[in-house]
Amino acid sequence: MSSATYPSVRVAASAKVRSAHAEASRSGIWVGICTITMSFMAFISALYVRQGSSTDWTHIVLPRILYFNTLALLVSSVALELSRRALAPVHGSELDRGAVRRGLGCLTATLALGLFFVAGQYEAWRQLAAQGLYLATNANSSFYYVLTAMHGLHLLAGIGALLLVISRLVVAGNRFRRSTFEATAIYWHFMGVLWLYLLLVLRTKL
Amino acid sequence: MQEASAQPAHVHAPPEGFIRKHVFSLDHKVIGKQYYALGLLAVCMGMALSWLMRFHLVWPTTRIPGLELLSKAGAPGGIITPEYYLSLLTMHGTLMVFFVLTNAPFAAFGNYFLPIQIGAEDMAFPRFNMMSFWTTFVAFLVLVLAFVIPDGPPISGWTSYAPLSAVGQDAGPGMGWGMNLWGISIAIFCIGSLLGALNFIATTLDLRAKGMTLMRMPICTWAWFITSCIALLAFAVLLPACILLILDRTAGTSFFIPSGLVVSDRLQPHSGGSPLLWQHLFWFFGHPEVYIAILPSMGIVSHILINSMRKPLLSARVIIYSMMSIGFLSWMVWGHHMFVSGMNPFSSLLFSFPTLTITIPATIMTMIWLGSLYGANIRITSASLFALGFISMFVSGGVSGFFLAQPSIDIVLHATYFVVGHFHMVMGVASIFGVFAGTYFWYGKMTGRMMNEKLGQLHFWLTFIGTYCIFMPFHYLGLVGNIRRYSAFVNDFTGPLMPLHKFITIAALCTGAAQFIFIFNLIYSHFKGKPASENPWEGTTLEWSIPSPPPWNNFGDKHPIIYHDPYQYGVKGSKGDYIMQDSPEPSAS
Amino acid sequence: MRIKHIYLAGVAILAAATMTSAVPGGGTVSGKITYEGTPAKQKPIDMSKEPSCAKQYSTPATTETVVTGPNNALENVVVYISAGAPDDPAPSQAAVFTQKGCRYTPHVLAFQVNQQLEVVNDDQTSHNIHPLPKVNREWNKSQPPGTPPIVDKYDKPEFIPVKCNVHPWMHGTFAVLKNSHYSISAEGGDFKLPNLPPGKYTVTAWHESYGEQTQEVTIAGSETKSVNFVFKAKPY
Amino acid sequence: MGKMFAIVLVIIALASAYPIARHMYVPPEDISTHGHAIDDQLSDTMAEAGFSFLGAQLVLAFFVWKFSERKEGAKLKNFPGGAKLMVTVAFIIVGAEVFALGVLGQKAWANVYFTPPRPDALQIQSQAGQFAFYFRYPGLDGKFGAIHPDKIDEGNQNFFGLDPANDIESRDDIVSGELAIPVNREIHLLMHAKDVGHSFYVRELRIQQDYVPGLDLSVHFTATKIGRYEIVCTQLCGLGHYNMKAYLNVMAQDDFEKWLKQKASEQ
Repeated sequence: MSSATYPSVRVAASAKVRSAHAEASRSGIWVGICTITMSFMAFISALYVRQGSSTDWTHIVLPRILYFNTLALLVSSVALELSRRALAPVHGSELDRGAVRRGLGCLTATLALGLFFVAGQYEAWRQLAAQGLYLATNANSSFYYVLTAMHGLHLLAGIGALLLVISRLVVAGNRFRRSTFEATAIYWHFMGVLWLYLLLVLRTKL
Repeated sequence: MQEASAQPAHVHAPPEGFIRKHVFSLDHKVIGKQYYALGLLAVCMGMALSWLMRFHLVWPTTRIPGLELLSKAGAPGGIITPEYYLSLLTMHGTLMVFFVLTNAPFAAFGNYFLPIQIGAEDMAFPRFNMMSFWTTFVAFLVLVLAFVIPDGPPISGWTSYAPLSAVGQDAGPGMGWGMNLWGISIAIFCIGSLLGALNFIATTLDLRAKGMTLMRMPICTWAWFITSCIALLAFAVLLPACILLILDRTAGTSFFIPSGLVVSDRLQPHSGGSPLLWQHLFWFFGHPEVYIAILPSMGIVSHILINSMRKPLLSARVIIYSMMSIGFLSWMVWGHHMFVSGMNPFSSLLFSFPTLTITIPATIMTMIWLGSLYGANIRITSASLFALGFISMFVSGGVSGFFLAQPSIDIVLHATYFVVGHFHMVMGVASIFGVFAGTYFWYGKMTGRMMNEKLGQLHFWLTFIGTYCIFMPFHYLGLVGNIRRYSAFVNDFTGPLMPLHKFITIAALCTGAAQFIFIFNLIYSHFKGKPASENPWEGTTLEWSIPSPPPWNNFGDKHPIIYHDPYQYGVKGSKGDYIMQDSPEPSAS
Repeated sequence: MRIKHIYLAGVAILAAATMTSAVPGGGTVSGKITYEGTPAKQKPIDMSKEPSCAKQYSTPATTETVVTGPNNALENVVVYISAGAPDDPAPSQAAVFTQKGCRYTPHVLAFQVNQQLEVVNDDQTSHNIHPLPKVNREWNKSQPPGTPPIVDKYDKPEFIPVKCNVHPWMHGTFAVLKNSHYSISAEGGDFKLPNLPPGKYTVTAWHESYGEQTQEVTIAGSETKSVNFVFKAKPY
Repeated sequence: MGKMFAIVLVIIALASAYPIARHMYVPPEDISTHGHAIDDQLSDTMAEAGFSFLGAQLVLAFFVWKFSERKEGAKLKNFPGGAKLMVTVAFIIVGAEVFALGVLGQKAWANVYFTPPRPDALQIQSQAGQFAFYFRYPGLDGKFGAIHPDKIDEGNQNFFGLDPANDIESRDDIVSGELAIPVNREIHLLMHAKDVGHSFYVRELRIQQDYVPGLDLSVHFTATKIGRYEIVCTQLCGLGHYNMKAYLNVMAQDDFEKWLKQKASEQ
């Protein structure tokens, strides 16, 4: 990023270098995914142990809106793939306006759907609260709120990353970093997969 | 694993201005030093706390002047109350395990030397790197904040077993806000460590210099790499545990608190929680944490031993594989902390076997170290002395693990001073010895001035003898059945043990005092030490191929190319009995 | 200084028993507290975990939740004017609560809002004092032997159960009252509220196990009205 | 300096081993029927650990003595056999050791945990709370009254939260602050935690078991020697942890019955 400010860097910043950094950010994101998976594993095994060891395990009906949210999230992933295709030829230096426009369109769609998902999750909380199911009402509701909240937080991070990528395309196209975009895409898809898994757990366990 | 072909770009500009240079620096070397400083601060606090505890144990009614100022309720008239003793104990454990044993050998030296040793210019994600330090720092502040709030620090030990830690202030002084701060601090610490570990892994995988294959990485780089893999998963488990604990305390949930508890005459409004759940989550993190503390020191010590033996280890690979298998096994043994905790007795056996199995790689490493000493020409320096001391400590602490790994013996020794002696030696002192060795070895590289050898060796003798005087007797006390975490020994049978306790306390005070020699040496050498050459120890790895201290971008504009395995000692080289990793001259082998 | 504390304690108890307000030669309310039925049996306390305390008793000390005297007298009952009397400023001397032989003396300590409270440890072992108020501020402190007394005050009237976290059998009560017209029924269950200015009063008697009872009484001049309370005792 | 290291290390190693070799610090005499297995296990492990401890330390000292600060350019040798030898030896010796200990340990452990209590074992309920143990005997009807946490009233010695007013079974329950048991009779101790985690540890009995709130655990043991032994809490349970103890009073059968009568009269 500092390449603009520091001349001697351009020398070193060859294509090879960019590839090294692409690799770094790719493995970075995969490592990140490992640790996130691990912590959700911890939450879920806590859920299983808690259920196994307790007599107060009840059943809660998931708000129907969850399924719309799920749909939105899946579609957002598709949109993201499309924009990835569109932006494939785009590199930091030379920008193909049309490609960028197409890519931006899909990206914005992804962003919008992501925001819809978050709003929908919030709505689901409100519906549960309306049924009198709060965080501390019983173990099931506790786990519901905790798991959805954790996933929501991680998704917000993804939205942040999307905003970054978009702003770089819009504001200063030449600062667009393919590696950042790739990483964001991987992360976003992972969020979708993670949510599907969570939904399965919530549905079967709660 | 493809061979990383490229040099990293200058991922950040040369820092300008004090703030960028020394405070919010992106430079892994500055961040490494910051971690080191934080560790040093924490270890001083932790040591002071242990002094207070040891003093109180043997002279319970003697006033400690000035202590009343620290906490009026905790030490009325300068006499430590039972709950304040437990507060000190909790803070000692937390500071030492998290902010010293995790920070110093891993985050501090790792940050400074991992990129250099693989020929990279900085970490893969310098901003993450900076964030990870400052998050850790915030965690530290939050923790020590517990000392100044009226409620005082928590009293449930560094393991914070629920429900004691979960029911809130009814559980006793310090269990209100003090405990909340503990939980928050550890949660933040987890985030910091995760960022750090992620950075280490990505850096090692992708930013290696040309020719730096994985097997050509120095042993300590390997140790840091393996450690970060463990940390990445361990802290990812502790974080959820802390979140659930905080929710139980503040939001009224019941993850860890069962129904029908009456604490301080008050029926607790919870139901159905499982106290064992906390223990499982905590120790699933907690045991790997032990190896997060010790593995980096193993790496550092091997690195230094090889250099001072002037010949390679019998097999570096075996050491690396042993470290890997220890790291792997560390995930299957957490239950050995819970033999008597009401877990299914069959699972106790399941946990006992892998625990005993860990002795095998550990023994292999020890034998490799010992065997390599044979026929060497060991240069005795403060660094190598501490490295040798590490081996001795590791053995002494290791054999006592033999007892505790067996459920049947654990029935007798669990929660006694035997356990305290065991983990202090193997995880505490041993890994601190690694840190000392690393400091004496690398100080010249890090600051441009060598540490004073005479002071260093004096420091070694006092510390080496002192720590044995402190921690060996712990085992004896444990065998008699002296229980740990007691603020006073009121049991009938502890009377005759008091002389031994007095001996330990005096030893602890002296050994602690001896550490001021080290701190003085740190400060003195920084200004008055003799200037360090580029390669004072005639080392072969990349950190010795660049000036001391290294420039902000480590290698300037030259990009090292690696021709050799890391440890070409005892060969005919152009400079002497060694060949640098990046020198094109042919190696003997 | 330990002697001094015991002395102080004595004074305080005495003072509490015959506390006089600003109106000398007023009327007096006096009477006797009794119970009917069979009170719960007071059980011996096993102090074996605290030898330094256990050795102070030839026969094991018993619980004090219901202390009775001859012909059904009921002790440790706090009798006070709950309505009709103005709030009094707190007296200057401290109310002293002593831990001796792993018991609280007095078992029930009555004192006024904002009056200084001193908790003293006369034992050779660490005690922990944990009053469990509902409206006042809660604290929970330990007191190793030889440490200065814990000093505190309460700003709202309340009956506060007090426990020692180290010795589960140690329980007592702080009776924080808003005026100086109170008395704790002594041996024989007698109590006396002297120096009441003429007026209409509500007299309340409070017992830790049997709850409270109230009676209306009107004082004209310097007469002595007799008011008696009878509590229902249950075996369990 | 290298020689000095060797000397210091030898002294430390021998000094550390001395108190063990002289049995200066040992667990108290075992009074249980299962304890001897644990003690044997302990001494076997001690022998093996002691051997490896001394072995490693002395070898370290010897090598440092012999191979440190030799003259410049002294001939460097490698250990005959090299890494392979090390690894195989470590695998064989330690592996065998580990296996042996594992199996033996299993036996000793099984004695305690895998054998159910005899049906005629004397049932006693123990409750751990901050910071004292209390023990309950079922009384004449042989039944324990139900526990109602909301009824707990320590000031009135109702530590278990019994409800004698409505629950007949609880009226004859005998609650005591000491654990009195008849000698040579198996005891089945039911463990109940009132507030937080605690632990039941009697050194002489070779029994240590945590109390886990919300989990009904139990241990069973037979004491073989009359006497008074300390029960201590080994699970950090709060500020009074250090002072949480009670006494195990092992009596002859008839003394025990006398004691029981005496206690019953006090309830």
